Amino acid sequence: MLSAFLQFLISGVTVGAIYALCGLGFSIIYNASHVINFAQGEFIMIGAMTAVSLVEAGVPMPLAILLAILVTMAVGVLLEKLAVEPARKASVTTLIIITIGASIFLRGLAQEVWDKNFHKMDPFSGDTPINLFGAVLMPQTLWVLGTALLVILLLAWFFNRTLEGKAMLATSFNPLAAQLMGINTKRVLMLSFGLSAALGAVGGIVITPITFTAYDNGIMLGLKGFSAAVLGGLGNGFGAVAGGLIVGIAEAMAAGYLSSAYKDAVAFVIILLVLVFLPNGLFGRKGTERV
Amino acid sequence: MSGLSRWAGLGALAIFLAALPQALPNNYYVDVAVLACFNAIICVGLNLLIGYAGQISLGHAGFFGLGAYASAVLVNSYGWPPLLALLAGAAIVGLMAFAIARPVLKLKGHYLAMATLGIGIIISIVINTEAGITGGPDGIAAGPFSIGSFKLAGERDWYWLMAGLLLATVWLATNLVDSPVGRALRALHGSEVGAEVVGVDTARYKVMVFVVSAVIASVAGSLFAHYTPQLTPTKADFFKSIELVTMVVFGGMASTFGAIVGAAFLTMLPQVLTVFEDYEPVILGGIMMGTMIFMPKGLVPTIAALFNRRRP
Amino acid sequence: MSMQAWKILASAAAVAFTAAAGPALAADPIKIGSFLSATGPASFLGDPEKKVLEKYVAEYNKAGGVAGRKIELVLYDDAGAADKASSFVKRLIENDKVDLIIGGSTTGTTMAAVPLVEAAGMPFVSLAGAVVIVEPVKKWVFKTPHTDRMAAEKIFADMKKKGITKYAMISENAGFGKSGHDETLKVQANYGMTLVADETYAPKDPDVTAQLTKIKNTAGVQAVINWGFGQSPAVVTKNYKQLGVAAPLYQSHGVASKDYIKLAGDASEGVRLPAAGLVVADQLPATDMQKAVCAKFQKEYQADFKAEASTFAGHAFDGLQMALAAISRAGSTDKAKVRDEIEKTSGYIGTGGTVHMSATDHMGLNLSAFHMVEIKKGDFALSD
Amino acid sequence: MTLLRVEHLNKEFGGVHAVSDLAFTINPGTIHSIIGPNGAGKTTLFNLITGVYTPSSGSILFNDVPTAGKAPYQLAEDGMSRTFQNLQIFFNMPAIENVMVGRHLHLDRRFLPSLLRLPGIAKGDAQAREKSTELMRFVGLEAYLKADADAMPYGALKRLEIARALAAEPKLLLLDEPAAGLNATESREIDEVIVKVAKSGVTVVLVEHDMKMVMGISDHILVLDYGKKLAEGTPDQVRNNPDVIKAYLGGGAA
Repeated sequence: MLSAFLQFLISGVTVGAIYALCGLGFSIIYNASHVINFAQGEFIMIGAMTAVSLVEAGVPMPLAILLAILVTMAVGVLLEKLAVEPARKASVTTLIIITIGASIFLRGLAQEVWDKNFHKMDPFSGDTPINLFGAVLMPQTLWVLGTALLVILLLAWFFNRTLEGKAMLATSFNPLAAQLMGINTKRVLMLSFGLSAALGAVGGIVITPITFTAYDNGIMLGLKGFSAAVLGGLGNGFGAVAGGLIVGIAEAMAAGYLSSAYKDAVAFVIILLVLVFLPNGLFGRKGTERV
Repeated sequence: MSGLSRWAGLGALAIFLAALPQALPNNYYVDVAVLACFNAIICVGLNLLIGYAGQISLGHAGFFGLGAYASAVLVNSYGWPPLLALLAGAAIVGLMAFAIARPVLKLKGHYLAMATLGIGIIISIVINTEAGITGGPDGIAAGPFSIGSFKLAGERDWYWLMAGLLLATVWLATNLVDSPVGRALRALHGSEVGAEVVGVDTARYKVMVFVVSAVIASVAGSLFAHYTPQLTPTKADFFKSIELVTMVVFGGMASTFGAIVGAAFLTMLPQVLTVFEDYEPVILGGIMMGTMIFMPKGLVPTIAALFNRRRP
Repeated sequence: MSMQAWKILASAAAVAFTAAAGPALAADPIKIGSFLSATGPASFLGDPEKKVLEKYVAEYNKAGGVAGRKIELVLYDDAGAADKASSFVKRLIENDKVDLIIGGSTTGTTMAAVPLVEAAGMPFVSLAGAVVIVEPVKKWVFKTPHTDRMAAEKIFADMKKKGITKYAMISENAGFGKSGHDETLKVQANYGMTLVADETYAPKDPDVTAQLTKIKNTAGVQAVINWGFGQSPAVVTKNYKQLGVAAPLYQSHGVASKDYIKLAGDASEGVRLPAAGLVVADQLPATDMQKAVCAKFQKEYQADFKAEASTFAGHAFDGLQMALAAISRAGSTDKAKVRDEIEKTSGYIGTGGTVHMSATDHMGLNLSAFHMVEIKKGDFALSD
Repeated sequence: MTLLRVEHLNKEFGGVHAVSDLAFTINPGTIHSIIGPNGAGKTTLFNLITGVYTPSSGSILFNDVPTAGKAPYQLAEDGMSRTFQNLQIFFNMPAIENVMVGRHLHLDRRFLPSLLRLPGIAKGDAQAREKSTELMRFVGLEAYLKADADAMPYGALKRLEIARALAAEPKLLLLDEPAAGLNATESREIDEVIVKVAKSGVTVVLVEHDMKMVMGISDHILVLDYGKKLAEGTPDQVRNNPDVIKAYLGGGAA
């Protein structure tokens, strides 16, 4: 049953690539601020819903995508300015509640701006399946994978080669020292929200031809994205992608060989086991406590 | 909190709880008050873990759900007396929490959040899937709560039971917080290594508080199973967990009375917000964000600080 | 801090409770209470139901109300949560003092209401599907939609005609899917059917090819049934087409709306499903009494909401019509009388079929209420 | 008889030898100082002794019992207590309760009696509060008896840690830079506190940069450089050791 195995794998990679893209957004904000933004899923939804509604209104796809990314970025920056920035000194738990509040708010807003229906988007390059040794692969999966790959490369370049990126990393390690070095940490934080919102939007748009979209689609994607980012190790883009793929493949294999009802549970058991042995995720920085 | 002010707080709470039913025009209001008591009891327990010991749990609804389903299943399908089922549920949840606590509570911050979230989700998947036992997504009815021939019926009966239990839980929780055990919990929140070097076995205390808060949630769950006409898996899911944490943070972490206020406020809020119909989520989210931005320490500590400042 | 805590608690409670109490209302109008899953995972059901109730109550009032009395609708959104539903039902009964309740988009929320309405003696028309709502018969509880068991029977009857005996099932791991799955198993023996593969998926799963691959690789699968609603049946349908599974795909009445065809696109060609007359109203023979009712409802709905009415919208319409007719016949809002009149509903022609209720049947629909439809060229085509 | 014996102690962090092949002993009832330039491994050594870090190799014996495998709280039970260079204050608690946590090992800390607040618990707490008040006065914090820890200045917090460590009634007290960030007057006050503590029979190990303090109160001094022992002896022996002079004044001055 090689072809079945291959099909499970492809299914897992498809789903995993979706989770990976969602997880990357968490990583960026974490890198800049050590904040986990539970409204990240809503960025994904807003990007997708904006793009879909623009396309439905007759805007050409590339322009619709660009506009959707810009709209989502604006939402991200606004969220940072109005909700996160004023509460920078609050505890981690308080910030979690603020971003959860933001996610409820944005979802409620989306339900009013748009509607409660599901929406679709056409695949970027047709929907003729590609046959691989008896298993089929949809072209859109390649788009998702390619986007994830491109995003990692861009992020690696951004964080290692550009001043902005290095400033972001520095801010995450030690905000005070970064500020003393002349880094505008407020700007860095804003940039990180804008960037991860943009990334969420890109992810949301690329996956919509596979998943459809609706005002409440961000919940599940945000949850799985968070799982992917934590499994891979927070703040590590490569880790988020690896984490996403592992979760996706674990789910597909569990559905294929164990029980489809328990596939999500299997994924979470794997995450738990990994965390028990690697408390900072697969590729997370091991923080030595200085005492 | 000194001994005197603790008794004053308990007394005030007791008077409030005793007087409240007079102000409630009909059983619907009593129902909301009962639900607030349920949430308050869980939150007082959860606050020991999150507020005092500084360990987040995004999976506590799982323990609430386990307790609830243990009762519903044992009473409904196996004919156990409700009280025995409640104790069995608490024992099962306590053992389970004990077994997972040590490895899980080694994790910190967002990793701990992820792990507890995962545990909660796994529990809710099991409840949802094992329909033969749990009734699946459509739920199960546990029937009324009875001890011997005494049957608890009607919202007002339930109110007195839950108000009494809330008072007892608050008494126990404040006792614990204001003891060497409670100081150890607060200390490990402040600095784990700082607590260790003066002899606090931080791992043991983390396990202990985790089990205590899980058992409180389980007992509340067991009773809830009898109170609700139909117990469904949504009571054990991720959203319920988030709601519980929100109540704790909203009311004020490391404040037992804050947990009660948070639970009461957020239980009532959706009932009030129904007038906004479809705009309810926007307003609920807005209130959550606004409160946490302007009162990052939560309602009760912030307002208490305000009062203290005004006092000469 | 204790005194402060006490003050805060007291004032918060006072504010919230006065706000919740709202202004006192005159008892003059007929008060219809409703709790629907207008948001949340079942908003697919509750949202159109809410629109329909609000629209038609307004229209009745424009036309002077029922029996000379205006109708007041008190509607709450339970977001699909059973405990919220039970709170709202208590609120409707105890606080709003409604005369009758229409609502309960899902089986879970309906079942949370059942003990409460039974205890209070409140006529209740449910809009949810499962058989347990009316079997065994509960004195005060009625329902308008067809049951999932009927849908399963309709599918099996169709399969039998085609000579199919072995089938596979893929169902959503949530209320509707689970209940449909279980009812299917209960009636399969009556039609001589054997289940050979049984898979599930979680709501909002982006891809189900793993489960479908397993079904595809199971020997002897002659047809596949999918139980679910919302976006997931569209995902199933797309993946089904991608994998090139040869066996025919049956969907449930849960997807009987144009949205499904729009989402699944070409992949939905050839999918068969049981559906109420509403979705194929224009294709019904002129002799079918349902034709005119459905066409009118469809037209009015589309005029207001710029979208095609789903069968769920129709359930709410039917529930409201039957309830108001019963009140009108009873000549009052006396709960016992209204209940008796609802039970006497006979020959009501609604979007879901012709209803004949009785003391032993609180739904009053039979299999003839369902039509087998096939999706052809992006539209539902009658295929009985 | 020795209270603490360190033998062939090594600690590596990813290839960096923070402590290498270190051996020394500490006798009871003395003030023992550990000095050395920044990065010499002093704090790492403290963390190894108190069980916060696990040695890469070598052994530490406390009261002639190996400490290997013991967690910090177990070593605290055995009679060790310490302060930190990077403050480990419980900022979420009042100052007095910080010190009361130090009494942890001397109080009834069983779960059920605490939950029910049996009379014994209340009595123990009252005594702990009294004792902690006394200790805060002893280290010069009488002004902060009612303060919250997060409202106290740095110098006061350093003393608060000392009071907390003393509350545990240790046999061995390890103080990591107790005078850092203090002005001259405050330093002298800390001096006196340390001497008083030592006189009461507690063995004190001190990491400190304030040479005036170190030379003034130490019975014995250990000099570390790059994780290795550079010299050891009485203040006079160390002061005149050519290696020490070279390390402290730089090669050119020799």
